[in-house]
Amino acid sequence: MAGGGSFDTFPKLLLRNAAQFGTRPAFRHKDLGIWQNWTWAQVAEIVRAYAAGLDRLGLRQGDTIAVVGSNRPKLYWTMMAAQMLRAIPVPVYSDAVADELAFVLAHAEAKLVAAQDQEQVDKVLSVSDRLPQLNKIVYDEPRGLDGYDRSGLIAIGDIIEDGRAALAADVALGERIDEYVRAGNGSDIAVILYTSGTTGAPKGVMLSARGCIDAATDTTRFDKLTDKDVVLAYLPLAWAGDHYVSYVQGLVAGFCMACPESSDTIEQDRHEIGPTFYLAPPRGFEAMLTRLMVRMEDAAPLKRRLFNYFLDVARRYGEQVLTGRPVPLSGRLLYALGRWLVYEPLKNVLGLSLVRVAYTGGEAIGPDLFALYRSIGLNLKQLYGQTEAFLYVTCQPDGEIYSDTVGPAAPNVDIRIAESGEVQFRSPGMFLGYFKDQAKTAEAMTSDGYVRTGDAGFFDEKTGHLKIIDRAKDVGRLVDGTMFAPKYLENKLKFYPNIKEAITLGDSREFVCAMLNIDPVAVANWAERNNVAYGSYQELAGHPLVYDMVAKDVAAVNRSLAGEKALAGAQIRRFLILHKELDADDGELTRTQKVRRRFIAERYAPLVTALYNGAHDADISTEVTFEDGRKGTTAARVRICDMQAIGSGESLGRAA
Amino acid sequence: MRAPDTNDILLEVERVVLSFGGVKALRDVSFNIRKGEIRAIIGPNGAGKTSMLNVINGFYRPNHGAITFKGRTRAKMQPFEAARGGIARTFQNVALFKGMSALDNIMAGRTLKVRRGLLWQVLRLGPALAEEVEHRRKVEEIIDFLEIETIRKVPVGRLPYGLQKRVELGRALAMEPDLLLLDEPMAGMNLEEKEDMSRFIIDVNNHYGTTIALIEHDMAVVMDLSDRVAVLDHGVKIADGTPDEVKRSQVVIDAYLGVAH
Amino acid sequence: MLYREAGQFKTTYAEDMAIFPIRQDRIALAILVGIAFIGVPLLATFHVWPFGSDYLLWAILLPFLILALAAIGTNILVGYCGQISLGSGAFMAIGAYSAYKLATGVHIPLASLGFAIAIPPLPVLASILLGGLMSAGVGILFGIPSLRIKGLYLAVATLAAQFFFDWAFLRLPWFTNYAPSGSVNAPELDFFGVVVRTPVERYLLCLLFVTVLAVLAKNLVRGNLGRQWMAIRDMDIAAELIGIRPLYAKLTAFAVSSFIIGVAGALWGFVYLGSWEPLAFSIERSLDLLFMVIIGGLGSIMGSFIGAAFILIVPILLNVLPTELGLPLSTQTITHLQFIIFGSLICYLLIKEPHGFARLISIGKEKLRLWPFPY
Amino acid sequence: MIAFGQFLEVLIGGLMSGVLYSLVALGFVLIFKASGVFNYAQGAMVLLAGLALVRALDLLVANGFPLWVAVVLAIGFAAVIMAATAWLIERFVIGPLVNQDALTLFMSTIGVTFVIEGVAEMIFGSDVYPLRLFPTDAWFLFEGLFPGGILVNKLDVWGALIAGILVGGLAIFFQRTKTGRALRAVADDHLAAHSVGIPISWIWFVVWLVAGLVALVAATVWGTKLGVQFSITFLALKALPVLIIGGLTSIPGAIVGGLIVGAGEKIAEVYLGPSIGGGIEYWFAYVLALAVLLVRPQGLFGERIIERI
Repeated sequence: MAGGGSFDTFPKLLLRNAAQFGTRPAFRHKDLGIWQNWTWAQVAEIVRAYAAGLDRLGLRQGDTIAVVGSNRPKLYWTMMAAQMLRAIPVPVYSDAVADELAFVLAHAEAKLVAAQDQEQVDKVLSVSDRLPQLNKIVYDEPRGLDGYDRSGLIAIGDIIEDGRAALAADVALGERIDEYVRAGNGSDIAVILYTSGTTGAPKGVMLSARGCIDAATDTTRFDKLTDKDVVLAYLPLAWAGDHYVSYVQGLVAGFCMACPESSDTIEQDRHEIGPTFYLAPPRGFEAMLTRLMVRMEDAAPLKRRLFNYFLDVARRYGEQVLTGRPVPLSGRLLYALGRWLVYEPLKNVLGLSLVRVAYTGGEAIGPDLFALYRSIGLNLKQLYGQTEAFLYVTCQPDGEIYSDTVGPAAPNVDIRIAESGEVQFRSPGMFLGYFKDQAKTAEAMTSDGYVRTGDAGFFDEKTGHLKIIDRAKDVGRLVDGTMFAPKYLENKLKFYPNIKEAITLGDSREFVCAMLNIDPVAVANWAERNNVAYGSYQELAGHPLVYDMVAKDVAAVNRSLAGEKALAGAQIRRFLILHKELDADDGELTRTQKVRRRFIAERYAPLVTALYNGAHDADISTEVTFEDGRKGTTAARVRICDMQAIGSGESLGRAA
Repeated sequence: MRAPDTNDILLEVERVVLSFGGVKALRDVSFNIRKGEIRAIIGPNGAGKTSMLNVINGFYRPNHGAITFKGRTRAKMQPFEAARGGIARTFQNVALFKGMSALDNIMAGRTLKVRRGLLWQVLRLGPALAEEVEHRRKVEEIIDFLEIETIRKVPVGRLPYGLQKRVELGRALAMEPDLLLLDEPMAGMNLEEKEDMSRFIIDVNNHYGTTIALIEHDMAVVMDLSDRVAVLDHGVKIADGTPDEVKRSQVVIDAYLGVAH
Repeated sequence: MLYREAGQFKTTYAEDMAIFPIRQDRIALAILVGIAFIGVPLLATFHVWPFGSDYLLWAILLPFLILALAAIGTNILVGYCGQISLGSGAFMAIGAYSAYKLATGVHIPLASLGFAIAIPPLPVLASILLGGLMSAGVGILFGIPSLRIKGLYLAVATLAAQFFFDWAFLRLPWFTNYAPSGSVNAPELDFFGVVVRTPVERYLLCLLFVTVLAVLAKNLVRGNLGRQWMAIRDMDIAAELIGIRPLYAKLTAFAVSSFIIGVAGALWGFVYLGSWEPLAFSIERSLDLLFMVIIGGLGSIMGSFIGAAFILIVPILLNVLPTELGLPLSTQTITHLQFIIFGSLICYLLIKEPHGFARLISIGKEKLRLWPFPY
Repeated sequence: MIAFGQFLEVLIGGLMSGVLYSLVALGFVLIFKASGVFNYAQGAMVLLAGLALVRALDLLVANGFPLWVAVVLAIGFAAVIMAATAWLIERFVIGPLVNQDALTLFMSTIGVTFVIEGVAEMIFGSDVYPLRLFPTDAWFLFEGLFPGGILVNKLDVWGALIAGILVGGLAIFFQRTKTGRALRAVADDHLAAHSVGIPISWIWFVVWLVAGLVALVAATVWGTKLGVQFSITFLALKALPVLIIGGLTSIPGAIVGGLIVGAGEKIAEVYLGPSIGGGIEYWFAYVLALAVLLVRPQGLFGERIIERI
């Protein structure tokens, strides 16, 4: 198994791999119907020629070259070639609109842009007047570019050819390039990753070669990644996730990065290539599962019943069987059968059969979803990371998997929880600062050199794992000083299928209350099964049985909270079910379907007051916008339900 | 690049007359096609457009008149000879090989380029396999060019009409023709498909430098596509020139008003 | 379900165009071949069940192999090139008799010219292959009409071949070396000193022929020539316009098809029957072969095997099953039942699944690959 | 003179047996004209009709029915059988295969052939059943002209007569009756027929029925000549070359083709046969057809086939 070792820059690693794994595949790309291959030796040669070519285009040490497009070997090579010249690659999100692109290119002072295809080239050209320092665009796919003015455009292929020729022609050039490589050292800025700033303009996170390599060395050891592994490089180039998993780990471990044919063939390509290491955000796994279920809907009834039956078996015994905990023989047999009939075929269709390690992270993942994937034998784990840390802050080791934690500190990462409850860390991969932005950098760092994550969290005693509960700025306190993390509670609530949306209140109040939206689909099904009659959403939402059912969910949430010392005090004491669905048209949700907590608090002020003045119901009339845009008002009497707080001891009692 | 060379005639049609029994399909039609241009032959339904194509690629033998292709004049010519000469075509109502996959259909288009004979193919070793692979590579480029990767191995019978037309175009391109005849390439397509097809036609002309002759009854489609347009009506050429000239020509307008559209 | 293909990807076109691109299939095939070449002979030599007697070899496996080969030949013409043929039997006969003549020495007295062409007896292998070539030659001859006439008309042309050669081998004593009974005896099967006698040896011999020819045939049909044939079959006009010469495409199809059928015929006579009469290759044989390809699957090499197996097994089942059930049927009834079953099956398949059992199998396979999903 | 007399005798004999071919060929033509189906099963239908007829007849006679009653009933029975067959074929084979290419249809009729033969022999038995509907003794004509005169088989004359009547009947059927005209419409263009509002399935049933009845007629003559037996199907197969020669779509073609084949093979047999081992009849018709195909693919009376794209 390879590691970073004494190699402190990527060009050096590349040469190392060329020497060590010369004939092993470095890149694959589904193109022209088959998986085109490049061995490490070939890549090293190509990249050297490419570097020579770029050098002749005037790319110098310290210059920046933007890389915009989807995952293509030539674009990864662009980064390698740039790094070989001690220049700095700046990957950019390929779906960025022209303005964002313009901002990043300008801010990064990109001298060259490597664009994947006509679409990206057009985008760059459309803003080129705002980019005085830009001197050339290099592109991968020539399709459709025949008609373009050639002066500012060069095909990457041509550059490589030109470089090759030049290297052949003059030895000095070759020596100069090798000299660059030799001279390069770990403190060089390896890459600048622009974080798609949710707040304000994107910030360019500068990462040092040494940092990247050390971080990756640790994690490849942690997950025992070797040159035999394969990843599907399908995540956005500009995202730390892809840059880390595919590019950096690839170079460090010397494994193969496989690039899909196109964004809409990923499923097929994943199935063909069969990656052994896989990273996807929760919604990725969610989407995968939904598509499966949809397909399964059309299956023959018998098959469908079989499928669901064995998924239940998996839910019941899977985790235990796989972690070798005691399971009744019948369970084992059923699971074995299920593995043959359903689980393995399922993984096969998903192309996850060969996955040894899969990670998810970035946001909280639904426990059911998480459990399901694990129960069919996928080694899915959670990590908590940040671009500033160059990804890993914490990650779950094999055998210590919990759906609600993100695991202990990653190797050589040092984490602390500030007074404010904010998670702060120091890590090998941690960034050097934001490009051309001292102020922001200062904000992001503590005086003693820790990075502020901006997330609130705590270490769970039982597991010793970190739990991220919310953005630090959203975390409030009850009057008694207990920490109150709305998002955390709301997520816990929303993981129950009956609850679609939840708004929790509690900051500087005596106790926590919740306003809930039932999930019309799920609850309607339930109503049908238990023949509960109802006329309207409002009626359904107000139905006593629905209240009872939801109350059970809330109680469950409280119970889980009781287990967590830090939050035991922040259990939900009262809740109500809103008489109408929260709706973007009424400004209650953002267009991206996020609840706008403050707005709602004002809009439903009467309910809020009722929640806290102990009333058992409250009248509310709100203006609503109908499908056709007409406005009207709905009036309703909303019932409020009281909950029992659960003491931690008792909770354990019940949990057992 | 699209640069029709005015004095470089690829195909010359001279005073062609074609009749089935009593019916005159073409009456004394003459026109030419220049290297590298996109040439449109338009006209109302039943104007004799398809007959014209059939004459050009030797499926029908004209009763009078001559066809001069690449400087060689031929009165009679077998269809496969036309193909050999470098004339490819697509059909108004797709004429694909229903029992074969999209890939095989396009591979079949390579027939003329196949060098190794039966005995080599039987063994499918060394040179034969190498050649087969080489053809496959060329075909894959076309597949990539026409953006039909995902349906590569689907039997064409199962494909929607629009895609079938694309596969058929691919099959024609696989012949690496000098002259590509398109028989109503946009017939029965929705607007989006039409736009795609136009894009492909222009790309083919740009990228491969193929000379293209296409026939359409829908004027609008061809106008922004073609360099020159000839108009047929009831087997007679009633106009010939740049799209604008043709658009303005009164005869043409009448001819089109004459038929319901 | 059985197909776990994740991680099987193609890095070269050669791999992608392989006959069995899926690993699981290759394994299955390897096992099958293993059984056929090693398992069966072993069992047979030691008379282990079900090879206690030679019945299985003689009555089933041997004819199966040879007819499968003939079916492949028929399929190339009918299934791949779309040229209907009712004369396959005749081409088997041509193969058989030519091989016989060559193996026993040819003597053509040309009295008028005052001398005679005489070819000394040739070795068996040469005779069989040349028999195939002879049949190919005649195939081309009778294929020529196919350039002017389409499907149905061609059927009659092939019928002409069938009846003409039935007659010729029956009435022209030269072919039977003037044997009074009109039946002929195959020469000793001597392959370069190796003499094939026992059922097992005969079985292996045929297996070898079938395997080799099947592979070669597969190569053809998945190569350019095969595509030309299918193009002619699916839409001959379009085929011509992409530069396919009907003459070449059709005649090659006739030649290749007749060659394979001819070799099959020679094997049928030499290896299976040993001694035979023209009736062995009558029109029923032709129809049988046609049925094999329709039932097995038009345009599928594998289908040819399935079809042959089916056509052979049904009568046997009709024999065995009722007897087992204690109500034996008269031989006539069996033939009639057989007729009805085949006939109705043909109609059913032509209506429901024109590509025969082969297609049904491949559909089933797709289901397994996607299991548990419908698509 | 003797030679000529003999020739004449051979010729007439040939023409007469040619009539028999024509009888079967007519069935083919009818079906092909109307549904474009090349009906391999025609021979089998003759066999079926014959078996039904002869078996019913024997049964009735055995049960003491007067001969003429028995004959009428038996023919009626056979006709019913043919009607049923026609319906079954249309319903279960040709109907579902509508708009399939000619080859598929052809192969399906081969399937039908097997089913019919199987069923027919299963029900009615598979021996040779002599049928006596027509006199089989011979006339000797022109005894004045030729020594010994010219032998003419009465049955053949009957056959010729019946064939004549049949053709006449068909002609009327096609010209006069509504269904007949409909059939012609269908033959020309299926869609057209649709638009005239005639249910295709009905048309086709009628076609197959008529073909079946023609087969029945053929069976009466053939059965009398050879006895009803399986080999009839092979003789019936000769109708194929007859068609090719006459032209697939032409009723007169079928007749003339039949005569040519009949006369041709007899003459060939008598004059060439001995020199090359005899039995030429077996293939003569087919080879002749092949020759015609090469020279004139559409046959003597067939319409020219023009391809359009």
